[in-house]
Amino acid sequence: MPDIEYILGHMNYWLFTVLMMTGLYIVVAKGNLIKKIVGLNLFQTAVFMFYISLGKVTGGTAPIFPVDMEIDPSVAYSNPLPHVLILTAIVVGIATTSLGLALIVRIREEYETIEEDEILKIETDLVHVENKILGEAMGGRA
Amino acid sequence: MLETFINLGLFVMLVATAVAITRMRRLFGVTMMASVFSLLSAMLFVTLDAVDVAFTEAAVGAGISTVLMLSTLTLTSRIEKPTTRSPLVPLVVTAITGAAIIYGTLDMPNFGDAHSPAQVGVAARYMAESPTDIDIPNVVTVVLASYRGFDTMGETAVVFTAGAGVLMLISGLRRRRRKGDDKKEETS
Amino acid sequence: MSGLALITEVMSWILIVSGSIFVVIGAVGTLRFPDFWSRLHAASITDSAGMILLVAGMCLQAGPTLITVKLLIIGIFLFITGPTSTHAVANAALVTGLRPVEGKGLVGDEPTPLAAEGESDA
Amino acid sequence: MDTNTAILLTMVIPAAASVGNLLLRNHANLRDGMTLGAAVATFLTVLVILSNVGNGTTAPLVLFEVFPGLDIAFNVEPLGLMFAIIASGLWILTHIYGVGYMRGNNEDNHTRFFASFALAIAAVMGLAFSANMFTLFLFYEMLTLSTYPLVAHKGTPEAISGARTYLGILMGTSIALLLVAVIWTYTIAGTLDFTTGGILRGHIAGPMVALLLGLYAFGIGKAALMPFHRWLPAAMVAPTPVSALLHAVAVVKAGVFTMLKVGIYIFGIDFLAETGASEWLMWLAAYSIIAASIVAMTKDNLKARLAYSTISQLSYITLGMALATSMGALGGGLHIAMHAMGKITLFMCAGSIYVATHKTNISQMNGLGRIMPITYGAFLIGALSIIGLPPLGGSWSKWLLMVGAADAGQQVMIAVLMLSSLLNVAYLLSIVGRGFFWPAASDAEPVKIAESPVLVWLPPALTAFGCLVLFFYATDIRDFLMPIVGGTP
Amino acid sequence: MRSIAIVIVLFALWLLLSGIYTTMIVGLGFASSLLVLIIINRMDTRDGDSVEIRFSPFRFAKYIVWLMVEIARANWAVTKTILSRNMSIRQHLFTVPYTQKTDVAQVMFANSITLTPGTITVETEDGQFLVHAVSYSDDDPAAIADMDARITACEIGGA
Amino acid sequence: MATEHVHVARTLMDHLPVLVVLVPFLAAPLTVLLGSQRLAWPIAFVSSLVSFLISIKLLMQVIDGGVISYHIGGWAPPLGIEYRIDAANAFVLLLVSAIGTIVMPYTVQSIKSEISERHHTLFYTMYLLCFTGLLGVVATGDAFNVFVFLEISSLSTYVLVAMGAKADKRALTAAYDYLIMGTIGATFFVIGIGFLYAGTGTLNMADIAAHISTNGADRTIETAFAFIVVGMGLKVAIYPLHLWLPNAYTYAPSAVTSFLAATATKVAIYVLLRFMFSVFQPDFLFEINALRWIMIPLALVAMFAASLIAVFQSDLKRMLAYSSIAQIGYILLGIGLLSATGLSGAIVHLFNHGITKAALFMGVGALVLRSGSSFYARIEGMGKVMPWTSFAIVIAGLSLIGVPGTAGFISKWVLVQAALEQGWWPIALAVVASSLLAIIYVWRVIEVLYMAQPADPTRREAPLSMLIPLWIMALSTIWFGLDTDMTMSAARAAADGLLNGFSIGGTSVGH
Amino acid sequence: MRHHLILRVVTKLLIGPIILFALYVQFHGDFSPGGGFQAGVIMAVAFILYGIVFGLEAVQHVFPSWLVHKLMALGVLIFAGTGVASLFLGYDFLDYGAFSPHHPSHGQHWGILAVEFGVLVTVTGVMVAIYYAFAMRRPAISDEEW
Amino acid sequence: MFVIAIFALFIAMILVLIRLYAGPTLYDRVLAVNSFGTHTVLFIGVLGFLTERPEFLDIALLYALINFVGTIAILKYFRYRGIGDIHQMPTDQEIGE
Ligand code: NA
Ligand code: NA
Repeated sequence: MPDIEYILGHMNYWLFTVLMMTGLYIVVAKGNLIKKIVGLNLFQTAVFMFYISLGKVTGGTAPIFPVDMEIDPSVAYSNPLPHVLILTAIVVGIATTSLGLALIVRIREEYETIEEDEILKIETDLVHVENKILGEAMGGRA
Repeated sequence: MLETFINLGLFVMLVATAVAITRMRRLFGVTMMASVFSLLSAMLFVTLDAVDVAFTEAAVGAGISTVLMLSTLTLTSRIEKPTTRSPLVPLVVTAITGAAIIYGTLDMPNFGDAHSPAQVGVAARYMAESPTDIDIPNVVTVVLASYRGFDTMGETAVVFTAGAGVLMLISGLRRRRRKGDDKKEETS
Repeated sequence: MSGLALITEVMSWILIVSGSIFVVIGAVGTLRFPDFWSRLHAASITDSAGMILLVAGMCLQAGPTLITVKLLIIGIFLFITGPTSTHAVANAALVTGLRPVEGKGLVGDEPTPLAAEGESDA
Repeated sequence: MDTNTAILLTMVIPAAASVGNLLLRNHANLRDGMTLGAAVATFLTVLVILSNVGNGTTAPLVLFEVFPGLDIAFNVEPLGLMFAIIASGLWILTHIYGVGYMRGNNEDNHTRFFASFALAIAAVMGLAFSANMFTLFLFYEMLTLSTYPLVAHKGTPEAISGARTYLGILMGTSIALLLVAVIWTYTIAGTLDFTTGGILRGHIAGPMVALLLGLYAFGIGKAALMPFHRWLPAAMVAPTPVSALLHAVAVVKAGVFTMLKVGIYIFGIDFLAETGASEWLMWLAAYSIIAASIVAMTKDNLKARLAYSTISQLSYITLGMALATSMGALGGGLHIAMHAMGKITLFMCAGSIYVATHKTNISQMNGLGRIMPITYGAFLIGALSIIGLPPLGGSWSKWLLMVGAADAGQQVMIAVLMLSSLLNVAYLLSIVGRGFFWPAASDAEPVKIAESPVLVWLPPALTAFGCLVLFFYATDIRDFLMPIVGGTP
Repeated sequence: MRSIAIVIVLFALWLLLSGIYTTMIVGLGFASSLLVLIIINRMDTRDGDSVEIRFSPFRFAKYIVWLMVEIARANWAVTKTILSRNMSIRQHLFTVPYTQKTDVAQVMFANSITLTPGTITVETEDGQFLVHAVSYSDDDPAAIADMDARITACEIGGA
Repeated sequence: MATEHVHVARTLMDHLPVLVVLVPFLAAPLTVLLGSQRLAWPIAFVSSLVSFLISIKLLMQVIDGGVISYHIGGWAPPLGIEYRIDAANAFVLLLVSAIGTIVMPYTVQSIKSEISERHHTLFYTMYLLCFTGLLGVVATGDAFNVFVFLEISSLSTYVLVAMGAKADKRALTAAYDYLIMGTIGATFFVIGIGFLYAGTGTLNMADIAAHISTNGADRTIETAFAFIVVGMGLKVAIYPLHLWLPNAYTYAPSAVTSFLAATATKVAIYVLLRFMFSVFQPDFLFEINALRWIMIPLALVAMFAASLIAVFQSDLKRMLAYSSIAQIGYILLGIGLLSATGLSGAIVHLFNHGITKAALFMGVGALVLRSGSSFYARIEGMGKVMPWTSFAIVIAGLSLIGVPGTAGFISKWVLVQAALEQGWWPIALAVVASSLLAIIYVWRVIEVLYMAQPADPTRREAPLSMLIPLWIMALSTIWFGLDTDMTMSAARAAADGLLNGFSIGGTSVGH
Repeated sequence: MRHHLILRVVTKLLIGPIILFALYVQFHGDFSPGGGFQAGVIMAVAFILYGIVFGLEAVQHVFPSWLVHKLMALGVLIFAGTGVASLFLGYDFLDYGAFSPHHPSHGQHWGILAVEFGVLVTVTGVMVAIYYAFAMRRPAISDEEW
Repeated sequence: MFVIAIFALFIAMILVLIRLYAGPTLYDRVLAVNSFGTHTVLFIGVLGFLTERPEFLDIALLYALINFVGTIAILKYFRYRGIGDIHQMPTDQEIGE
């Protein structure tokens, strides 16, 4: 029977896991291309939270010293490293998002839909057409 | 205690938002919800002392992302069509992944522990050495721009990649107009 | 605690608590009011009274420091952009054809539909 | 010329000829003349090597070290030298014959044909002089690949399908079985150098020896051991010079050559005898000998019959190795030469008949002997050599094999060899008999000599003569081969 | 003149925000102010709507105080509506003429209307605003006209 | 530390580890800044060539087991980001930079027909970014820095793949799928790094490794392992995480596919190796089990399933894509054998398959240039009209099968040997058996090229700018099948280095 | 044309302070949250706001596409160039100590200032470029769907 | 006192969130998000005081700014169905697709 302190001390991580999985679920389960990107963002943001919570020190404060650099040794500071990593990750995330959205725009222009199911159907039809034309051209040897 | 309460409150709203996003089919609503999600996560970052992250999340998640999403909506579609696929596989995938993460947290020190490996590792050295090495108050800036400046250079390249990529996908590189042909923009 | 400090403390208490109350009321209104147009007005309560009172309360807490200046800058910024945003939303709604129901007709007739997503967008 | 240079030249000259064919593709006479020159040069180079033998051993020629202790390396040893002499010598004849055949039959893609042909010879040369199993494997595969375009030459659906079978079995067995065997050997023995007495002693024992031998025996698909013999008849779709190359000069000989090399230099005859690991192979070879002969009798298509005959004859050589006696191994080695000469004669004759009459089935060939006496005469001599009758070369190798069987105490094998000879008589001499004694299909035309072009009939005549000559030189060859089993010449 | 004023305002804003007064940061602040000025000027030459602020500071301050009181009163009114069991809503769209000369003053009027809960400027047209009221009473136009007059009074050279 | 900064001036040679990445890194924005289509190619080519030369030099420096540690920003690890070059990554650097450089001349003509002209400048920008990203991932000794550079290469890859849309709109959905899968993979990787950080408090790989070997692995570390493997597995296209690959390779422009197929998945495999063997160490039971009972079966499935699918394709490019999945199976198999021989087999196959696939996809690109499609039906009889291209494809195809004398043979040899060393007979047989499938799918191509009449006999051979790179690649598959001195010794050194973790060669050659 | 009077005036009023705020964030990254990236985003947001209210043509006149595209690249080069400079001064790549050998922490200050500026330039350029790219495309939603 | 403010803001946020989810019109959602943004600004301001690090007001200011621009962008989205300017949009041919 794990003690209550342990549970409380780990609750954060578990809650973030729930959030992550909600995002991941959207990515995997939804067929709308935009929504997948949103899901990806949720997933990543939850991961960011998880990271940031790794750096939190109880009773600590943001890792910014006083401007005059008179550092009070009794003040606890939270860990700056996860913040740095996540700043980078956020930037990577928005970069990915913008590319993904640009791709979606082009997909919509070419396919006239942004639903995965419909795209799949269009592509399957395309393959059938290809096979028909090229199969005949190969004269049965294809 | 208050912190726990705030975290929990924010978390409840985060989950509610996430679930709403899952269920909503109006993509505009999804965009709005995503924006709120970002606001909430930024608040959480502030409570977790990650002010720089909160700052960035605000600018990116609520700002740029929303503008981009709206732009995309105008160029694509506004409504998600209902899907016929079974949610079983995604559920299994997420359940396994989630279980794996939770498994991984079991041996982790309690949240906020000042003596966890993450706090006593290299981060402690940043806090101790940066005042003499670099002498800048914001340790996040110090680590970002100097100790791990190379990461940030890579990050800049990622941004550049995204910019050039978007240009390549839906626009094009533009050259300075020459005198005289004001009307027609030359593309390269 | 000096008299002035006490007055400041009490004043900021009053301001912040009342600001908090207005924030909640604005939100309640946003939820309770029957249609978009009326909700707009409810939301302005947060933008105006809630914001002003809270910022003022924090200013008193901060005293004559740069923090107060920054709070005031935020306050002024919100003071300008708040109504502008509200106007923008209202204008968009009007232009795209969401007309308010004139007169008293709405009162109590229709409970706010907290119905499922996607019923009556636009 | 020093031996190592010569070894290199035996590979470089045909390879260069192959490239030269491509470059001279628009000048047919120049191209064919150049190739002939290359064939002669190759042959002479091999003779140089032969003349160098006994001048003291030279260090092997190492081109690359591929893995530690594993080089692409070449050296001279009797079996390989003999194989090189046969192959390069017969290349000259096959080339002359090929030029005549291709022109006489108006085949397409001469350049590709001769280029591949030359490349195949280069591969055979490399194979013959390989100093280790690794190098041999390399050239073994190169031979498969370079002969594939020859088999598929006609480009008809049957040709493509036949070529698929050819490639599928040869490459499939070599990669799936032979490669595993080779790597296994390397893993346990740490070397793949061909060493008199073998390299496996002390590294492997018990049933695993038989298993390894099995991987080799079936992996060497070119030896056409049943049940991996299907490629040979399938490859009959190729033009006849190709069949001559495949069945007499290059491919099948490469197979049995490899088989002998493995038996002699990897396992070692004595090691095989001690462990008895090759006994099952002996029985399988015996089965192959008989079964293939019986199948041959049922074939009406001349080339198919010859193909099954080849399968049968190849198993003689495998049998020689599997007997695990010195005499058996020598007999096997000798049979490479004897069968090469005999079978190439038969194939070239078959091609000659085809060029002259466009007939492929034996049942259509009644009375042709009277029209094409030289061709049929050569065929008769070749057939007799295959059967093993004196005074033809084939008799010696059969004799040695029987001695080997006796040494091994396998009397049954003697019986098998004799039975096989009887079957040979049945399916080979019947062709000659039809040619000379049966009435022609249409008696309307008067009988007059109508031989194929001289370039087509001359080579088989020469090889038939060769069969005769070999009878008198067989002992020399045997002595020459003696070192492979540790004896002195 | 205008440019100098803009730089001064911006630089002042910088100093207020900054809190760090080293030579470098202040210098960067000044440089930043100049850069912003350049950008603003580029924008002005492009769109031609440069913002002119012409208020009498004293009257403006007086107006702001008045506005605060109005906001408080209006908030109270809407609050009562929200909290009442039976929300007394009487929505109405009506036009309000404005009398200010400068754009800024007009916007100040429009935003003042919006800031006071209960009324929102929905659309700006030539000479008049379209205003939405949630609990419309017949006194509203008059109250708004009063506001209009007060703002116009703030304008230098106004009525 | 601190104020008394003892400084020894560095020479240019000391900076090679960072310059190998930095040169193309600078070149990418330069192409955009200059905005000149005429200058883009020369800049790209020269910078990748410089990178290539540097990586040769680096490999020579480290091949004896020496390790170069370069402290970016002057901060000693774990404080700063370290570039750490040993035999393993010097070898991969060489592969990536070589392919990147050789494909470069090829792109000129290839993209003319496949990418609209207004994107040509940006194409080189993206190509350079992808190149830089891959090199950066390989060179770094910092776990999080891997992620950053991985994303540079991934993002540029998505765009490059999408550029195939001019020919076939499916390039767009292929790129999108790749983006989604790739981002999930990267995020998993980040989660893994997070767990590692939570468990060890550092991001420097050597430091993490030291921490793990001192303190052992708890559940946090195990989970980190799982997420890093799965995350990288997505990028590697480990079966069944390969779903993005076939379409991406098929619909991307040929030059892009040539480059990516030879480098991108290989780099991901390198990262996988680096984490499995250097950061985590395989003496941990969980890792052994994961390798033995998960990775080997998956590798076997990939080898057979993907090969079988490849057999039934009717589009050359797609066939090669499936073959890549199968070949990745070989590499994983080598890794899963957990021996020096197996690992060196995996590493050498990583290289050999890289050059082989580069040659094949370049050949396909040349065919597409002239026939407009890589469908078998469209390239029938091309052996007659494009003999040089076709023959190069044949040579590389033989290497794909693993015919002796080609590079592919060498790697299969080592893999089989590794399996036999451990007495794992079925695995040895599986390797050769799946080669048989390779014979089938390669031979179909050869038949298509040679055994039919060309649809249009007036077609010309591909331009020299494509043929020369193609033949360099094709001949190198033969060269590295005969002279294995460089590849095998590097692979062995790399394998030894990986297996010994960061413990050996701690002395730095650089400074 | 009184449409958007409020937006135009408010935007005009705020755009200067917003850009100034961006620069403030940029140059106070050492002391408070934010830095080059955040400043770049805010800067871009200012131009996006201007573009939304005054139109794409107006904003592209103020901040032309070609310049935006060059800035994207320039920022990366500034960042990497800072490292190259330290490299040529005989220090490790990105070792800012090179810029003030006798007082490394001063060198650090200069180096950080320089690289953050590079980030600002790139981020501003990229964000604006992305906005332009999206805004210039023709909407695809049909009236029925709207 | 700040605790009260935090509580109040939380309650308000939840209420607004419900409105955001419920809609029913798009404009209700915009309104809700805008309102939520204001709450966020105030929340961060208050939190700064609560944790005695009020210099983080910069974040609040940024939020206010982003919230404003976001709302304007939405307006543009509704009015013109595009973030750019529809009258000046080049045709696809001009872009050169
Ligand atoms: Na109002
Ligand atoms: Na900062």
